[in-house]
Amino acid sequence: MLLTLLAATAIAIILLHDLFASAMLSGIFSLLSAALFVVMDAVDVAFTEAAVGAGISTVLMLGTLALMTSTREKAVRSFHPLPCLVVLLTGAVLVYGTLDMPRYGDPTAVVHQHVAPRYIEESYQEIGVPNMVTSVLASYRGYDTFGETCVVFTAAIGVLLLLGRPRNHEEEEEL
Amino acid sequence: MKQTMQRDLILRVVSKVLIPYIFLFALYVQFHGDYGPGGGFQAGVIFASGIILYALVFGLRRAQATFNPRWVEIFCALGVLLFGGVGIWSLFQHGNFLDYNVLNHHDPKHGQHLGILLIELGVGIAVTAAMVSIFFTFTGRGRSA
Amino acid sequence: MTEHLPVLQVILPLLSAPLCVVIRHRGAIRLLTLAVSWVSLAISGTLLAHVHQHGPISYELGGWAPPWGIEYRVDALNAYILLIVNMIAAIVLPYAPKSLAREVPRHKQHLFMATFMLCLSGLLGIAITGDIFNIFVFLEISSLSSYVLISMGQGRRALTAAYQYLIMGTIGGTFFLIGIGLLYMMTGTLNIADMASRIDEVMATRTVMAAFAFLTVGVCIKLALFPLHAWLPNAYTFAPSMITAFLAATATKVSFYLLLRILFTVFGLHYAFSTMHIGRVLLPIALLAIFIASTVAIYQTNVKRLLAYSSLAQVGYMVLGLSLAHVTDGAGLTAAILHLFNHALMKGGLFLALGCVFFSIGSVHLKDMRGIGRTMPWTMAAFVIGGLNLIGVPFTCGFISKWYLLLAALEVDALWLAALILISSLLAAIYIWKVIEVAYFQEPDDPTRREAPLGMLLPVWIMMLASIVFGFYTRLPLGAAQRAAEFLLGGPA
Amino acid sequence: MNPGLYNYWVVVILMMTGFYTLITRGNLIKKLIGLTVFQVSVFMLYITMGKVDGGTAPILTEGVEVYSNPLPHVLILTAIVVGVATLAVGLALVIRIHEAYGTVEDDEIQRLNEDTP
Repeated sequence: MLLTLLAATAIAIILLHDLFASAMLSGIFSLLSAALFVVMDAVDVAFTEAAVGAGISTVLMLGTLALMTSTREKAVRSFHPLPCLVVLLTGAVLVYGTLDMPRYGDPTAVVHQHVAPRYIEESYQEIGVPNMVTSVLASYRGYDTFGETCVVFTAAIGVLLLLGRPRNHEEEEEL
Repeated sequence: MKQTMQRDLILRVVSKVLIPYIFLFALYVQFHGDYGPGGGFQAGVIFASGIILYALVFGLRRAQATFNPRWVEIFCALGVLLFGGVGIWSLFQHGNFLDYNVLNHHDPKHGQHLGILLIELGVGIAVTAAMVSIFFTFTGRGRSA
Repeated sequence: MTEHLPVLQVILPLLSAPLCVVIRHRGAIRLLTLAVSWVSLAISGTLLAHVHQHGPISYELGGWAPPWGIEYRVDALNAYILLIVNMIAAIVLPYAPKSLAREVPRHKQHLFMATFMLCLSGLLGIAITGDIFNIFVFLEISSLSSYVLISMGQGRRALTAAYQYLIMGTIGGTFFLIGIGLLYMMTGTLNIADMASRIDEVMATRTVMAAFAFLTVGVCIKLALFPLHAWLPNAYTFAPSMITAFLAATATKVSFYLLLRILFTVFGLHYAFSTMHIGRVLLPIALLAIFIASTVAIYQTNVKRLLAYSSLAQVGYMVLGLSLAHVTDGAGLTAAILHLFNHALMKGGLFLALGCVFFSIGSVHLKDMRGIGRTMPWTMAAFVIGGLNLIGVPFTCGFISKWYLLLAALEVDALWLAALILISSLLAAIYIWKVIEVAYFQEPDDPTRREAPLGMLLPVWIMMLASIVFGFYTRLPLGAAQRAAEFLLGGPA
Repeated sequence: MNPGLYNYWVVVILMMTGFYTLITRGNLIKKLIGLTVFQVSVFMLYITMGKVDGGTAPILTEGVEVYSNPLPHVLILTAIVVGVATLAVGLALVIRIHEAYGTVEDDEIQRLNEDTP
């Protein structure tokens, strides 16, 4: 059911030419996928996706659209043979790849056997935090999280570099 | 759009009541991440959305008077430095980078708690500041252009 | 502290970025970044020496043993890559102040330097880590910062170039992420060494094949391998001079390293070359890249764009060496790895020289460069040396890598291939000659133009002299490249 | 046909709709929207593989024995952050492009670029 709604939203995004509507729909897409994440037990991810995808991303999109002179996409030739081929090929490779995948929810899949059991069984003794996602995020793979913080930092100073203006008096004094 | 929002009395009153609770909720998410879903990143986003709501309702100028962009920029850097600092600290405690066990010599678990608390705080500060800074820069562009 | 060198290698430049934002003072930032880059260079030198003497180093981040925690793993290959990246950064940074003063607004310079340091640490982080998801994180740090750095170039076309790179780069990154997901699904681990030992069991599955395809294509986008190269010429043409020099000398090198790592360490020589026939796929692509890019380069009037196309051709040479890995006993791979180092030197130096030209005459178009061989003798002399390197004239380091490539071609009795390599060098000679002809054999428009300042010339000449020195004393880079190739082919590190 | 793969196939279709929007559309903002859809669908691929039948969210609770795999969740938390960072930089670039060219349509920008070499 959720998946069908998601597919409908995604296709509506392709068909629409109004950018405001597309931006809102992409927010809805994020929100729906957050619901799907809850169904698949990923509560932390769902929380983040809802806050980021439906919240921050949408605010940024709308903020950008507010600065545009036109918020309608130009009607363009709808069929592009080469990109279509690329998309079909990529999709075909992916579907081909799924054929040998373990079944959805299979508890005997390799993913659940090798590294993950330690996080589930021993993280409480080793770290003392009931939320395993927090213990993996902050401790076992804390360095990834450090990298992630740096990515956010990069984006912040990148946006400042691109859009920031000199804050006149303060800057002039310094020079 | 912004002008009408700033004149709307109901919006202003409701936001005034709501914003402290958003901040409170952000703090809850920040420090409750050990037990339920949440953590520094989510808390940062929520805290930032409180500030963004303030800016939307009361205007960018007033928001920037309270949260000076220059300081927001510095806080973002400080958040990253706090995270990295925990790592450096564990180096000085003869552990590997980001090894929290060595932060408390009596009980490694306490060390883990302390380490996680500090780095989540670092993430929270950096993310709040980054999101607010990005929002300020985006909307500030519209003003002066 | 010595056992922590692997992590300090990345952490020092990474933490210097937020420090730049806090400090803001330009002079202090200059000192800080210079100091960090030199310390970083010293660290990578130590690491390489240590690896050659004692074998690979493993460092457990957070004190968690792999595969549960993230591991830094330094071996003969990535120690060599780290050294290249650090060396270029240490030479480019002294060049930065003068060049930036001309090309980037003053109030943005502290942010610019912070972004540069992030880009550097992102590249180092990709090279050093032994965890495949950690690669993705640092890949995104370096990509995101390079989009921003490129957009800071002159004129509005820098913006579209950066946007184009952002789209292509993110597609590459997302493909890489899909590939990681598929591999994780089949092996249950993210640690590269652990993955390599567990992948044999599931090697025959279609999921691993799909993962192979996604990882390879994702990296090839980053590498700008023909026909996925569209972002590169614009990005290099419109970026600020020092950024072009830095990225041209390091970013594609790190991507190439990533390709080697995935093909040889994760999947293994046998799977990549005998099952997936990657050699047979890459050989024609490499040749096409060399010939098409070199031919297009001949028709360029913007010298920066000309060199950008030449970079595409050089990527072709590296991939050519790689594609011969399974048939030659290390010669092809050695040539490719050696060329990483040599090309970093020559192309970095050439783009830096162009930065000097831009500093003095405000343009890098052929029509504006008439006669500058006389007004800017030092810059153009350096350019000529770089050009000779590109062509592969004897007694330059460019010759050494071409020579090994020829040896590899002859080893498999592919005379036609050797002939094609020689012919392609002639194409390089044509486009270099075009620049030399304009610079030396035409009358200067404005004879009063001055040479670039010493602070900019010195880094250029350091690179060019190094490229000649390593043309004679080949033992050092060649030895390291051979060790790395042996390591990839399964020998001792 | 293996019914356990149905979820993956829908995810692939979602990914490809995003990818299609990303590479065929000429509007720079629409491209970024497509990118978002593409990335979110990749996140779904990860979360799908982490699900265990009968499992619950990986937060230690009394009386619960089976948990879903927390590792994909952690990876995707990082990937979400990377995604929004890319989006922010992309949109900032779009704003600058709009200021410089007066349009965000790819073909018009190309035409303007050709006029001024």
